[in-house]
Amino acid sequence: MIFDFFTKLTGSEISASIISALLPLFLFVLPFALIAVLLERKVSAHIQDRLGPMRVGYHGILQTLADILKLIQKEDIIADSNDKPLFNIAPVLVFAGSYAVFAAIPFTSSYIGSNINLGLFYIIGISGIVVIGILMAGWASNNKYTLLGAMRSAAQLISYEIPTLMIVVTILMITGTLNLNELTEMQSGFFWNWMIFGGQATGIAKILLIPFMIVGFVVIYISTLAEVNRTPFDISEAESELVSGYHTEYSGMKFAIFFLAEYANMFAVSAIVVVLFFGGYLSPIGYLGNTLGLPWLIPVEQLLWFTFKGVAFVLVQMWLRWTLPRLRVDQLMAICWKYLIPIAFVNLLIVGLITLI
Amino acid sequence: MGLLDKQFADNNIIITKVDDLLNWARLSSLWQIGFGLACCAIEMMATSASHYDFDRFGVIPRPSPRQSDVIIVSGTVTLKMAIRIKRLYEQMPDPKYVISMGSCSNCGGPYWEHGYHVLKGVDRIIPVDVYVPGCPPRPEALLEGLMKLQEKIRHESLVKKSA
Amino acid sequence: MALKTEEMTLNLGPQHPSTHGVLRLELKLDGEFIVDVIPHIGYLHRCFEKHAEAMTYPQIIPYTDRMDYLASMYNEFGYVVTVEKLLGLEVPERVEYIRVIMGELQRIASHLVALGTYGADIGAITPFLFCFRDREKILSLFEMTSGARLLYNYIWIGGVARDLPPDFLRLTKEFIVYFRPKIKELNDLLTFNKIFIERTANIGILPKDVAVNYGITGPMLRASGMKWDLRKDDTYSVYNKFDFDIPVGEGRMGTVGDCWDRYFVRILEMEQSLKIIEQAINQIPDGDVTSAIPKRVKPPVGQVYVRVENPRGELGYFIVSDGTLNPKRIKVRAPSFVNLAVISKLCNGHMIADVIAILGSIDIVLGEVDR
Amino acid sequence: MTEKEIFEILKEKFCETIIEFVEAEAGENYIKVNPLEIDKVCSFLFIDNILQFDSLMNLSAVDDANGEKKTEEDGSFEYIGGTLSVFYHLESTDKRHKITLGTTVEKDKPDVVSVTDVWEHANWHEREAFDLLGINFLNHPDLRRILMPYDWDAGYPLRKDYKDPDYYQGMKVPY
Repeated sequence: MIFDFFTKLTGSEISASIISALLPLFLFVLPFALIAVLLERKVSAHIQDRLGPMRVGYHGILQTLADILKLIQKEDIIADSNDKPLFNIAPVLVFAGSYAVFAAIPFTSSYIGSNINLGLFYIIGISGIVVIGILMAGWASNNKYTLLGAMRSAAQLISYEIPTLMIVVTILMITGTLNLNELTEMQSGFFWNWMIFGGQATGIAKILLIPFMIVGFVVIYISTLAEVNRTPFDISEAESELVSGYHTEYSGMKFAIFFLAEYANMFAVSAIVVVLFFGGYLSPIGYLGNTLGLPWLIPVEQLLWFTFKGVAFVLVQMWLRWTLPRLRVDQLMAICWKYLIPIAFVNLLIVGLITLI
Repeated sequence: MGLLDKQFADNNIIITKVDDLLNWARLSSLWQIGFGLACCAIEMMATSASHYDFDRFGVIPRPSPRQSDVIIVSGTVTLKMAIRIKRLYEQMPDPKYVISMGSCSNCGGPYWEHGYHVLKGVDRIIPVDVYVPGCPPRPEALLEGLMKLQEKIRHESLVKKSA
Repeated sequence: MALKTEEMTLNLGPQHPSTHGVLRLELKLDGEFIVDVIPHIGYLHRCFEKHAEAMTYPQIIPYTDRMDYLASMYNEFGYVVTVEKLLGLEVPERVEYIRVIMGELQRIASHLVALGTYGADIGAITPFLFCFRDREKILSLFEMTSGARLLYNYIWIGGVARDLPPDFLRLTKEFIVYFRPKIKELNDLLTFNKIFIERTANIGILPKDVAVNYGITGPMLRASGMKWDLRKDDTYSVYNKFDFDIPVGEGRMGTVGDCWDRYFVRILEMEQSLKIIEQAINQIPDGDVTSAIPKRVKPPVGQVYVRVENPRGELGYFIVSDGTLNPKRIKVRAPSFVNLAVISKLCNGHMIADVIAILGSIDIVLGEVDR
Repeated sequence: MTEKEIFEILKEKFCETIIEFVEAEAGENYIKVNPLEIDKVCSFLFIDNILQFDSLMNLSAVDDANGEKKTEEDGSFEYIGGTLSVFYHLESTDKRHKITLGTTVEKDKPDVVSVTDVWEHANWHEREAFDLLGINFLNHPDLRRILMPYDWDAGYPLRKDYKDPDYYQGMKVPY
């Protein structure tokens, strides 16, 4: 698809891959992060009876730009006792991990970074790199707060992968594919064909599936919240306990990269939830392009729908963050191992039985 | 000093424009280190809170000194604390700014005469950019102090000053 | 076989987002678990007692403001009550009513900061800002009366600096009407939040006998189930003319004397304070508020210890007079100083996150701990 | 129970330790106790069924400023000799009575027995009294400076004849 298009355009596969690899970064992830940071500040401000950034541009729309420009100018402190190579690699790894996820996410029916058959599997696997990066950052900083933050973070990420995977397997049983593009296409039609409403199943099976799909959605949403370290699961950067967790020692641009990765991650996990349960890029009500007879409009609409759905979940993440207190580390683990995993297991079992009907 | 500060010998139109852009970025996003000392810290918190809202100016508190640009010394600096403040200041990356908030950190305030354990002015240990008088200063005064600091930053330059 | 582990020392503060100022806690950790907590204080030691020896009695009032800067009115209140007792001075009734109204408003303002920052410690930032928003309304009441937002120098020996402004009583009534629903809002947002309860219930339990032995007072003692409030038990000013309850911890969400109880007692106290203010506004007599202010404060030789119920507990002033214009010695029994001492006992066996929860529930003000 | 009654009970129990009942011109009276046996008096007050002084309200140390005043040429002065006092304000939360104990020690040998064993509350107050006035509490579990820096070596600031050092760790102390 997009890769073939660029190969034709530039005549070389290497430059085509580079372009198609960088495309989502510059077209989507960076602008998204810029907007999301501002959005977060604005959303939190309005939740808290404040206004948020107002002075930089109209209602502060240039605030994040100024922040980034400032962070570039800042001195890059590497303390003597830091482990230099690890300290430098860590932010890159964290960002790479969260960015690589975007490679397999279908933004529209005609754009997907890499249309691999193991898409879902790849996403789950590659996001594991983030853990390595965080552990590295925590260790290399040679600071007790960062170390504690990194340990907490690693334990948390690894634990919460299990319920996520359970739910993914539940979906797999129904769809039978790991390819995200196919997975999305299987939910086409109108919104009642979305996975959360039982997908393409019909009759009694569909009615039976709906409650379990909703349970599955709740479980996976909670675990993704935990995977991106958002409140109430932000114990790894718990401000009131660990200063700012694993990135306490980072200044300037390296800190900005962590920040960027965090927001990229927020969208990535929302996108996965959208693809699995909410029909990915599919429109719930049909396309304007079809009605007007303009086929090129359909991918644009799909991108808009996809962004809209993703951002909606990001907004819910923000809303939760500014409403809820934080859990303690053992309670966090208890939620995962005592509640989410058993629920996910039972859910898996029942959905399996239903699919047999 | 930032990466580029005072690296250029001569002044030309490009540098002036870049100056403006970089200074704009600096002054629009002054992250303060979330750190309070005494009474003034409460007024500083009130300034960050809903009624006055520091965030309007792009000022957000960062818990770690490594990620902050401005340290607001809000309250009485004691001898025991002075060593820590100096260390905090040293931990911040350049370019960094200091606002001395309240009479105590300006000059010792009401504790100037008999305060055997009070440092009479934080400028004895770290350089101060803006002094905000008051005991404690009202939030409006702190905002004014911040705007004075922004004005100061607006006139910074990448050009090395000739001696 | 138990694995051999190494103890880790973590230094919390003096610059840390949740030590409420410049407290330093040295935590001895076994993984995430606390083995020992050693508090180090004195980072805000501003030599109040030395200053007091060099000042005349009225000059000391502004310094008392700066001790517990979240409850300045009450610090002045306690100080002037002490000096008046030393002088044997009677003050007009209107003055007493004004002092009570100010004191109780201050108690609400102080508790709002305590509750808000406690929410922030647990991770919920929004309640903190809501609390500050409501506190701002009280501050504007203080401002129209005394001219200052935080440190007032309003309550003087024998009177108050100036009479209440004409609109004050009406605006205070309006504030009470405004504030009652806000307590409910705070309850909905934070108090009965499941996560908040999980974090605070059964954490840092302080039994009653330990509390008394450590000299704990105020909301902390009441949360441990002891009905002890100096406003009733050792009454001063005109508190005996009002009808109010003393809320105590009941262990509604866990055990009596846990962090949640300490938090909830403060919420209930705000309601009681509103009740007192309402009664005081309705009963306040007319009169001159400055008539009893002495021209020269020169108490006889002697010593006196008087205590009042500060928002944080028993605030006592011990004044030794040598018959001159300056006191010979003033020792302040600061409630936060005493309450903080119990922290190492409360924290043992808990986790790092609980230390923050416990510290927040003690509600210290470092200006008062270190003086 | 009034102070006088409590004094009578104590007088019976500890005839030598209790020195006198001091009646003040203004304010409060107190019972003067021998500094080296204050802990025994206190634990009796704590344990006794009739008295039940379960709470120490306050513990304060005072420089009596009663030595021989020696003034230097530059206006600074020093007390030669003189005494320091410690006051204990006790209360029974159950019986609702209060009492004040006082004890006086020579400045040259300011030894007072700690009452931390009786009331944990006394721990920090005694450390503070040690820190600011230099009263040496015997049997105290952890007698360190508390408010001043641990390495402060310029004396005890709340003594009347305390003089500021010029520098502390390179920082100028006087204005």
